[in-house]
Amino acid sequence: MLDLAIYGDYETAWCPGCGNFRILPAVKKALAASNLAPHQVTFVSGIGQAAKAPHYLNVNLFNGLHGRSLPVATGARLANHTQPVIVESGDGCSYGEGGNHFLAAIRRNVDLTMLVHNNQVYGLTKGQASPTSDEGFVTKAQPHGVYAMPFNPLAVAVALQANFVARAFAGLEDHLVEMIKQAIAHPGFALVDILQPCVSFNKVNTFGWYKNRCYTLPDSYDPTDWPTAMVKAHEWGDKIPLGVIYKNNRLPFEAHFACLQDMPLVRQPVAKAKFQELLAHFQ
Amino acid sequence: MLDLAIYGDYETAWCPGCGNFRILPAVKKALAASNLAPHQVTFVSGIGQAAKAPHYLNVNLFNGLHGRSLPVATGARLANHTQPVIVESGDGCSYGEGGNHFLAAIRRNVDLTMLVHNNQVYGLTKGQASPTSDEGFVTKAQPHGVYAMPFNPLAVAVALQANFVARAFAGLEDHLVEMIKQAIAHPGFALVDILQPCVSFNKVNTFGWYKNRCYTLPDSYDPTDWPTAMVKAHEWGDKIPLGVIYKNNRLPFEAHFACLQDMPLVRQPVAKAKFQELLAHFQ
Amino acid sequence: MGRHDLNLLIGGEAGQGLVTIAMILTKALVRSGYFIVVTQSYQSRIRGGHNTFAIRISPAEIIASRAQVDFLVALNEETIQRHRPEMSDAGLVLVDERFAGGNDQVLKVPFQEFATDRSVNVAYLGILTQLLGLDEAVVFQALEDYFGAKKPEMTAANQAVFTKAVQWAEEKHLPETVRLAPATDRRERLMLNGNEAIALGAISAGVKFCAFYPMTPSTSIPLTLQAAADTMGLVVEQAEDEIAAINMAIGASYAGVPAMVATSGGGFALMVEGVSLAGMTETPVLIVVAQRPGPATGLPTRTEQGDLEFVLHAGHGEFPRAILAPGTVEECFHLSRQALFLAEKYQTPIFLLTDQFLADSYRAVAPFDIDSLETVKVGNDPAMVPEPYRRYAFTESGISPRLLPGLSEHLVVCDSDEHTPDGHITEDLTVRRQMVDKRLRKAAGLRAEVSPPAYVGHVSPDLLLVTWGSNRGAVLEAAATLKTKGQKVAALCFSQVWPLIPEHFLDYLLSAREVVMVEGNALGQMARLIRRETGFEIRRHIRRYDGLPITPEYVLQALASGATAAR
Amino acid sequence: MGRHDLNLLIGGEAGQGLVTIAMILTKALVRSGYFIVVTQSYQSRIRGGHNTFAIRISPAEIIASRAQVDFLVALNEETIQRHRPEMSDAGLVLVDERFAGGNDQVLKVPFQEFATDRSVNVAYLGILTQLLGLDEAVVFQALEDYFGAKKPEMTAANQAVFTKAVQWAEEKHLPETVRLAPATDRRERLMLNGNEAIALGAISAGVKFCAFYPMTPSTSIPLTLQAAADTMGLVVEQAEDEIAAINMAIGASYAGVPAMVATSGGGFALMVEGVSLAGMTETPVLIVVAQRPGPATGLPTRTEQGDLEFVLHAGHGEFPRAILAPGTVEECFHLSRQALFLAEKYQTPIFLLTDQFLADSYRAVAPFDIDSLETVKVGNDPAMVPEPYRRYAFTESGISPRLLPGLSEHLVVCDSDEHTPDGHITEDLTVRRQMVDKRLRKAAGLRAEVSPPAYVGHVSPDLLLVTWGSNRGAVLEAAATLKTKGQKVAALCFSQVWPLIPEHFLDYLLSAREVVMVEGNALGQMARLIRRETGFEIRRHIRRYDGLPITPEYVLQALASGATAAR
Ligand SMILES: Cc1ncc(C[n+]2csc(CCOP(=O)(O)OP(=O)(O)O)c2C)c(N)n1
Ligand SMILES: Cc1ncc(C[n+]2csc(CCOP(=O)(O)OP(=O)(O)O)c2C)c(N)n1
Ligand code: SF4
Ligand code: SF4
Ligand SMILES: [Mg+2]
Ligand SMILES: [Mg+2]
Repeated sequence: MLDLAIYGDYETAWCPGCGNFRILPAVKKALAASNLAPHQVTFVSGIGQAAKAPHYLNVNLFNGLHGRSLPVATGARLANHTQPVIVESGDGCSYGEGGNHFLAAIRRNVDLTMLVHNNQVYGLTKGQASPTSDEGFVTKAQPHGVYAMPFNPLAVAVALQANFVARAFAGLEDHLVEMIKQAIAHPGFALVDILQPCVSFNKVNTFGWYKNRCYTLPDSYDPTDWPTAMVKAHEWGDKIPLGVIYKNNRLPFEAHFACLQDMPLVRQPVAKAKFQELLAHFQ
Repeated sequence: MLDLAIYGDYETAWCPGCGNFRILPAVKKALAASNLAPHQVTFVSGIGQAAKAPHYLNVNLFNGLHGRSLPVATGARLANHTQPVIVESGDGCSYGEGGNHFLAAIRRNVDLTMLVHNNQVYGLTKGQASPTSDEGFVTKAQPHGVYAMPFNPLAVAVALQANFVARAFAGLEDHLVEMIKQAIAHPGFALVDILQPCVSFNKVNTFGWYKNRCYTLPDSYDPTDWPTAMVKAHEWGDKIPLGVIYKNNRLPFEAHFACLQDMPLVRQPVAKAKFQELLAHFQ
Repeated sequence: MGRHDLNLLIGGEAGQGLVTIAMILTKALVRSGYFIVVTQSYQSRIRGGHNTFAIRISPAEIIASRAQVDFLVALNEETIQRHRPEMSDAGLVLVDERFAGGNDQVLKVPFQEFATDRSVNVAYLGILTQLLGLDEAVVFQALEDYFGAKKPEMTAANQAVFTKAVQWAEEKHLPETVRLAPATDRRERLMLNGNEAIALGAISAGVKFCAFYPMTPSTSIPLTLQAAADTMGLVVEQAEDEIAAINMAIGASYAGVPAMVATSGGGFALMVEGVSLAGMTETPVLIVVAQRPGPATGLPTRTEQGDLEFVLHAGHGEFPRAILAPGTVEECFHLSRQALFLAEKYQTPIFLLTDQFLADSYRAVAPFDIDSLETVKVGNDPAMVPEPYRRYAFTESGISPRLLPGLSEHLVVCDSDEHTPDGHITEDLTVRRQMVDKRLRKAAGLRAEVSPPAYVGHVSPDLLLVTWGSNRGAVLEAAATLKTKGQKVAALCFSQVWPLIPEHFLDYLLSAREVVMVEGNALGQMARLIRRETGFEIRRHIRRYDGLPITPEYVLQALASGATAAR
Repeated sequence: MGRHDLNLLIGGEAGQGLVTIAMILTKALVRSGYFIVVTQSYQSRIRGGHNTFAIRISPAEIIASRAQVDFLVALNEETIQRHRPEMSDAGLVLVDERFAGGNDQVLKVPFQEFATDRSVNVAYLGILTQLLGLDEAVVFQALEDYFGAKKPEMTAANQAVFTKAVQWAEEKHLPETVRLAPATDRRERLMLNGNEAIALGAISAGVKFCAFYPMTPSTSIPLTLQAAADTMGLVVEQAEDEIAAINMAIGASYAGVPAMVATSGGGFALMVEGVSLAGMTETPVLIVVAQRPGPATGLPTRTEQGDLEFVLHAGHGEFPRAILAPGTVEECFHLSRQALFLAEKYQTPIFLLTDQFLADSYRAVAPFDIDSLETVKVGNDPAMVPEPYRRYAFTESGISPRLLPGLSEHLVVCDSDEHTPDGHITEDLTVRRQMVDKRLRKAAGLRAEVSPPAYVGHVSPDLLLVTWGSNRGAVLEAAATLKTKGQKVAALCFSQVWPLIPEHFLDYLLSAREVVMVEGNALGQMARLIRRETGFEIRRHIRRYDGLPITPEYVLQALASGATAAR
C-alpha cells in the first residue's frame, strides 16, 4: 500500500463537522490500497461542496461544470483508457443537473468510478432540496416540504443493470474504503452512492439518523441476483442497506473498439498511408 | 363518444407504411372516448417524426424543442391545471435528449399523459441509434452495432414508482386506444410507451418482429404489485408484455398547492390588498 | 452633529453571525430614517473564509457604495488585517477584546462580559446602537422581528444581553467618531435589495409562474417569490435543470400566465435554446440574468458585467428582444414590471440584466404607489379575433392576436419549426420569408418604447462618463465629486441596453470633449455595442473585472491615473 | 462543341432514388474531368415532399451554383410544374413518358420499356450518359462502385438495363442541347462536399475524438469520421445530448487528443456553457456549427447565415476565440485543419462556421498533398516545463505549458472556477484579475494569425461586394459578370470572421465608391460586426433568409433592383 501522505494535505472550504471530512481520507486509503500514485489517476468533478473534494487531493483533476462530470470523464477515459478515471461530485450535480448523463453512463458502461457525496441537499447554494431529498423535506425553496418523490439512484442503476452499484456511509470508514476500492477494481461503470451528512443544511438526515438506520449487507447477500437487488435498492427509511447492491459483468465500453486494442488514442499517431487510402474512397 | 371528424384530417409527412399511421387514429379514438373536444385538450410535442403527430390533430398544440416537451407541458399544466395536457413525441426526444426531464416528470407526478412513439431509432435524422435501440443494432453512426445497453423506459419508470406505466403496440389498435384512454383518466403522470415500427430505418424491429413477440398481460396481472411489475418491466426479447405494467396512486403534483384549490393560475387576478400586506414585511 | 456619511463594514467568517448583525442593523437604520447602500461580499462556501457586509449610511439620499471604510466591525482578527488599509483617518475599529492588534483607533469590547457565544450578535448590536447613536427601541424591535418568528422564547434573554451591552457602552464614554447625524426624513421606507425588488415588481405586474434552478446570485429572486406564493397565488418551481426551467416558463406563458426565470451566466447558457424557442413561438417570457464573473463557474459569489454581448446574442436565429439593466433598486422593481409588460405586448423574450452587487445591495426604498400599478393583461379577447383564429396572423406591427389554449373554442397552435399563420409546420419558403419579416417588425415597436439613458450634468462637458446598469450610482457620485472640484462633467447612464436608439444619446457623445466608458468587464462590451450602433468609438475606458463593484473612488482613481485604452 | 456551363437539376420525392442517380452521376462527372458545384435542397421528412439535387457542370473551374436550370430531370410531375419557371430558353426537360404535361423542350422516355420500378434509376443514368455525352464505362463504373458493396449480385442485371437505356437513347437521335463540351483537364479529383472535407481535414490534422448528437445539416461530419474510425484510429461517439457531446470532447482534449464536435444552431445552443468551460479551463476544442435557418427548429434542412453573432458571443464571461468561415470545399478541409492547430496552440475553443448549402455541396477537389500536411502536436514536453508544473502558469503570450494527465508524473489540474496558476480553485481577487489578463493576452496571438479576407477585382472600384463564408463563389461570379459588362467592381470575401483586423480590409472599404454587403441573414450581422470593429457603416445590403443559398443571379438581381437598406 502506498503512503497516504502522497495525496497531500490541503485546507478545505467545508463546514466544521461536515460528512465530507470523513470521505476524503477514505478516498485516499482506497487510492493507496488500489496502488494508484497521484499521477496514475484522474479525478473529474462538477460543482458543489462535494465537487471540491478532489482539489484536496494531490492528483490529476478536471473540475468542470455543475452536472457535467460524467461526459468529461467519458471523453477523458476514451482518449486514454489506460488511465483510471474517478468521478466525484454531489447528489445535486450527479442526479439533478446531470441526470441524463447518469442514465447514459450506466448504459454506456465506460470503465469509470463514480463517487457521489449524497447529502440529500444542495449544499453550496444554501440548502434547497436535491433530487434525493426525502418527501416533505422543508427548505426555503420548498417551504411546505418537497412534493416530488425522491430520486433513488440505486433503483435506477439496478433497473438499468449497471455494472456495479454500491452504497456506503461517510460515518463508516472501513466499509466506505472497501466500497471505493471495489468500485475502482470493478471493470465498467461503478457507482458508489455515499450517504454524507450536511451539518449546515440538512437537519433531518444527520449522522445519527443515518447511523440508526444503516446496516451492511450480510455476506450471504448475492449482488448478482437482479430481482433481489431491485428490492434491496428500494429499501429506505427505517433500514438502509450498505454494500454492493448489484454487480453485472458487461464488457466495458472501451473494450468494444478495435482501434483501442493496442494503444490508447492519446498515443496514436496519424497514419499517412492509411489517410491516403481513405481519400481514395472519395475519388 | 365524440365524433372523430372533429379532430380533423391532415396530410402527413410520414413514410408510407409507417407505424405512426396506426397511432394517429388511436389517439383520436381515445380523445373521443375521453370526451375531450379539440379545445379541451392541449398537446405538447418535441421534435422528430413522432413529434409531428399533433400537427395532424385539430387540437391546441405547443410543438417545442427536441427533448423539451415535458417541461413545457409541466409549465402549461401548472398554469392551468383544469386543462388536460398530453405529451407526444419520439423515443429519442423523450428518453435521449429529454432523459433528465423524464426522470423529473416521474418524480414530480404532474397530471400529464405522455405518449412515446418508440421506434427504437432516430427517424427524422435518418436512422441513428436511439436510447431504446437494441444492443448490436447497426446504423451508419453505429457501424459495429450499438455498444450501450438499451434504455428501458418502463423499468426506470417502475423503479421510480411512476403513477401509471403502460406499453402498447401500434399494430394493436384497440388495446392502444384503451391504454391511452386509461392514461388520460389516471391522475398524475402517466406513460404509454408505444412500440412503433419505422419502415424506413429500423429493419430489425418490424411490424412482424413486434407482432411475434407482443402479448397482452392477462387480467390476473396486478399492476399495483411493485416487485412483479419490476420483473415485467424487464421482460424483453422473445416475449414483450403489453398493458398496464404498473400503477401507483400518489397525489398529483398540482394537488399540493393551496393556491390552486379554487382556481387555476390563469384565472387568478393580482390581489392588491395582499400585495400591500406583502410589502409590509419589508418595512 | 454627527456623521452625514458613514461607511460601516462588518467582516468575519461565514457562519459567525455577520449577516444576522448586519441585517438587523440595516433594518433598524432604515426604520430610523437613514438612507443606505449595502455591498455584500462573500465567498463560495458556507462556513469560514472571509465575508463582509458594508453599509454606507446617510441621513440624506445616497446612491453608491464607497470603498473607504469609516467604521470597521471586525468579528475576527483577519478582518482587521485585511481592511485596515481601507480605513479613513478618523475611523474606528470595533473588536472583541480577546483579539490581538490595535492602535488608538481600536475599540476593544469585553463581549464575554455580557454575552455567551450564542448571544454575542445581540451584544454587538447593543454596542453598535450606542456608537451610532440609534434609538435602542428601534434596534431591539428590529432584532425581535428578525428572531421573533424563529425563537420567541428568547426575547427576555436577548433583552438582557442587549441592555447590558448598551449600558456598558454608555458607561465607557466611548468615542463619538462614528455617531450618525440625526435622520430628518422619517417617511416610511422599505428595505429591499435588487433581487427582492425584482421579485416584488414582477408580482405587482402579475407574474404567476417562476421556474428556477438555484444559482448564486439569482436565487433570492425565486425565494422571494416563493415566500409570497401562497398569499399571492404563484407557483414557484425548482426545476431539474435550467433547460427545464425556461421551457416550463414558456409552457406556463403559452397556457396564459406571465412567467419568468432567474439565473446567472452558466445557468443562462443552458437556457439559450429556450430563448430562441420563445423568440420563434412568440411566447412572452421574462429572463433575469444576475451576472457574476465568468467564464464557466468563475467566481460564483462576486460581481461583473461580462454577459452583455452574450445575452444580447443568445439564441440561434434572429428575433427581437429587449434588455433592461436597472441602475438602482427602485429600477429593479419598475423595470421588472416593464419587462413583463414588454414581453406580453411583443410576445418575445425580454431580459433583465443585473449583477451580484445590485442583487444583494439593500437600499431604503420609498413605498410604491400600489393603486397606480397596473397588471399585465394576458392575451387578447377571444371574441374579437378574426375567424379562423390564426396564432401567427400577419399584421403590420408584427404582433399577432394571442389567445390562450382551453379558454375559448379557438385552437392555439404554436410551433418551433417555421410555421404558417395558423401555427402549423411549413417548409414553404415564401411563408418563411414573410414570417421572418413579421417577427422582426416587432422590433420597431420595441424601439419606440425604449427608455432613453439618463443624462446628468453639464450640457457640453469636458468629460462625459458613460455607464450602464448597476454602476449608475458610482458614476453619478464620481461626476458630482468632480463637479464640486470645478470640472465640467456629465454622466450618461443606460438602464436599457437594447435596443439602442442613437437619437437618444449620440449627440451627447459628440458634444463632450472627452468620453470615458465605465463598465464592469474586461472587453468594454457596451462601448463596442455603442460603436456598432452609432459608429462612435469611445477611446477611454474604466473597467473592472476582479469581482468587486465599481465605486466612486474607483472611477476617480482611474481618471486620475488616466483611464486605460481599449484592450 | 457542347455546353461549357450546364446546370442540371434532378427533382422528385424523397425516397424516389433521386440522390442515388445524382450521386452516381456526380461521381462520373468528376471522374470524367468536369468541375461541379452541387446544391442540395431537401425537406425535413424521409419520404415524399419535394427535393432537388442540382449539379452545375463545366469543363472549366466553377465556384458557384446557379439558379437558372438548363436541364431538368423530373422524377415526378410536380418537379416540372415547380421548376419550369426556372428553365433557360435552350433547356431540356427529361421525364417518364407516363407523366402529363410538356412542350417541345420536353423529352419523354418510356422507362418501363427497359426498366422495372426498382431499376429505373439505372435506366435514368443510361439516358443521362447519352444526353450529356459521357463515357458509358465511366458512368457504369461509378454505378458499380455505388451499388457494388451493397448488392454485387445485381451487376449483370444493372448492366443490361443500363445498356438498353443507352441504346434506346442512341437510336432515338435525341436532341444534343444538353451535351457537355469535352473535359480537358483530366487530373484526378476527389468528389467532396463541405462536411466531408471538414471531416477529412480534421483527420489529417490528427483529430482523434468526436462526440455528436445527430442534427441536420452537421451529421455527415461525424458519419464521415465514423466511417474512417477503424482505419484511422478515432473514437466517434453519439452522445446522449449536445451538452454531453461538448463536455466529452473537452474531456478527451484534456486527456490529450485533438477533439471536436459538430452541430447546428439548436444543438450549439446547448453547448454554450461548454464553450465557456473550454475558454476557462483553456482546453482546445474544435466546434463546427453548420448553420440552418432559425430561430428554434426553424427550417431544419435549409441554409442560412443567421448564427454569426450568436457564435461570436456564445458563452458567459470573456475569453478569446476564433471563427473560421470557409468559402469553398477546399477551405473546409484547410480551415478545419487550421482550427485544430489554433485550438491546440491557443488552448481555447475555435469555431468553424458553415451552413447547409456548403455542407451538402459536392465539388471536384484537387487531391491534397498529404506528405506536406503536418499534424497537431498535443501538449508540451513534460521534461521541459519549469518545476513545479503549473497548468496555468503566467506567461507573456498568455499561453501556459500544457501537459497531459497520466503521461508524466506531473499533475494536471484544470478548473472551471477561477484558479491559481497551479489550477486550484481560488477566490483571491488579485489572482482573478491576473488570470483574466492572461487568458485575454492569447487574443493577441490569435489576431496575429488571422488570414486576411480575399480581395479580388478593381483597386478603386465603383462597387465593392463584401461577403463571408459560403457566398464567396456567388459573389465572385456576380462580380466577374459585372466586370465583363464594363463595371469597375471588386469583391472582398472573409473566410475568417473573428478576430477582424481593420488593417486587413478597412482601406478597401474606404476606397470603394459604393459598398454592398451580401449575407445570408435578415439583420446584416457581418455588417454590424464590421462597423463595431472599424466604425465603417455599410449602407447597402443584399440579404437572403428564405432558406435558399445566395446565387450569382440573386446578387445581380438585387443590385439591379437597388440593394436594400439596413433593417
Ligand atoms: C449550470 C449551473 N447551475 C447552477 C449552479 C449553481 N450550483 C452550484 S453548486 C449547486 C448545488 C450543489 O448541490 P450538490 O451537487 O448536491 O453538492 P453539495 O454542495 O450538496 O455537496 C448548484 C445548484 C451552477 N454552478 N451551474
Ligand atoms: C437540440 C436538437 N438536437 C438535435 C436535433 C435534431 N433532431 C431532430 S429529430 C431527432 C431525432 C428524432 O428521433 P425520435 O425522437 O426518436 O423521433 P422519430 O423521428 O424517430 O419519430 C434529432 C436528433 C434537434 N432538432 N434539436
Ligand atoms: S454545506 Fe453541508 S455539505 Fe457543504 S460543507 Fe457545509 S456541511 Fe458539508
Ligand atoms: S422515418 Fe420511420 S418513423 Fe419516420 S415516418 Fe418514416 S417510417 Fe415512420
Ligand atoms: Mg448535495
Ligand atoms: Mg424514434
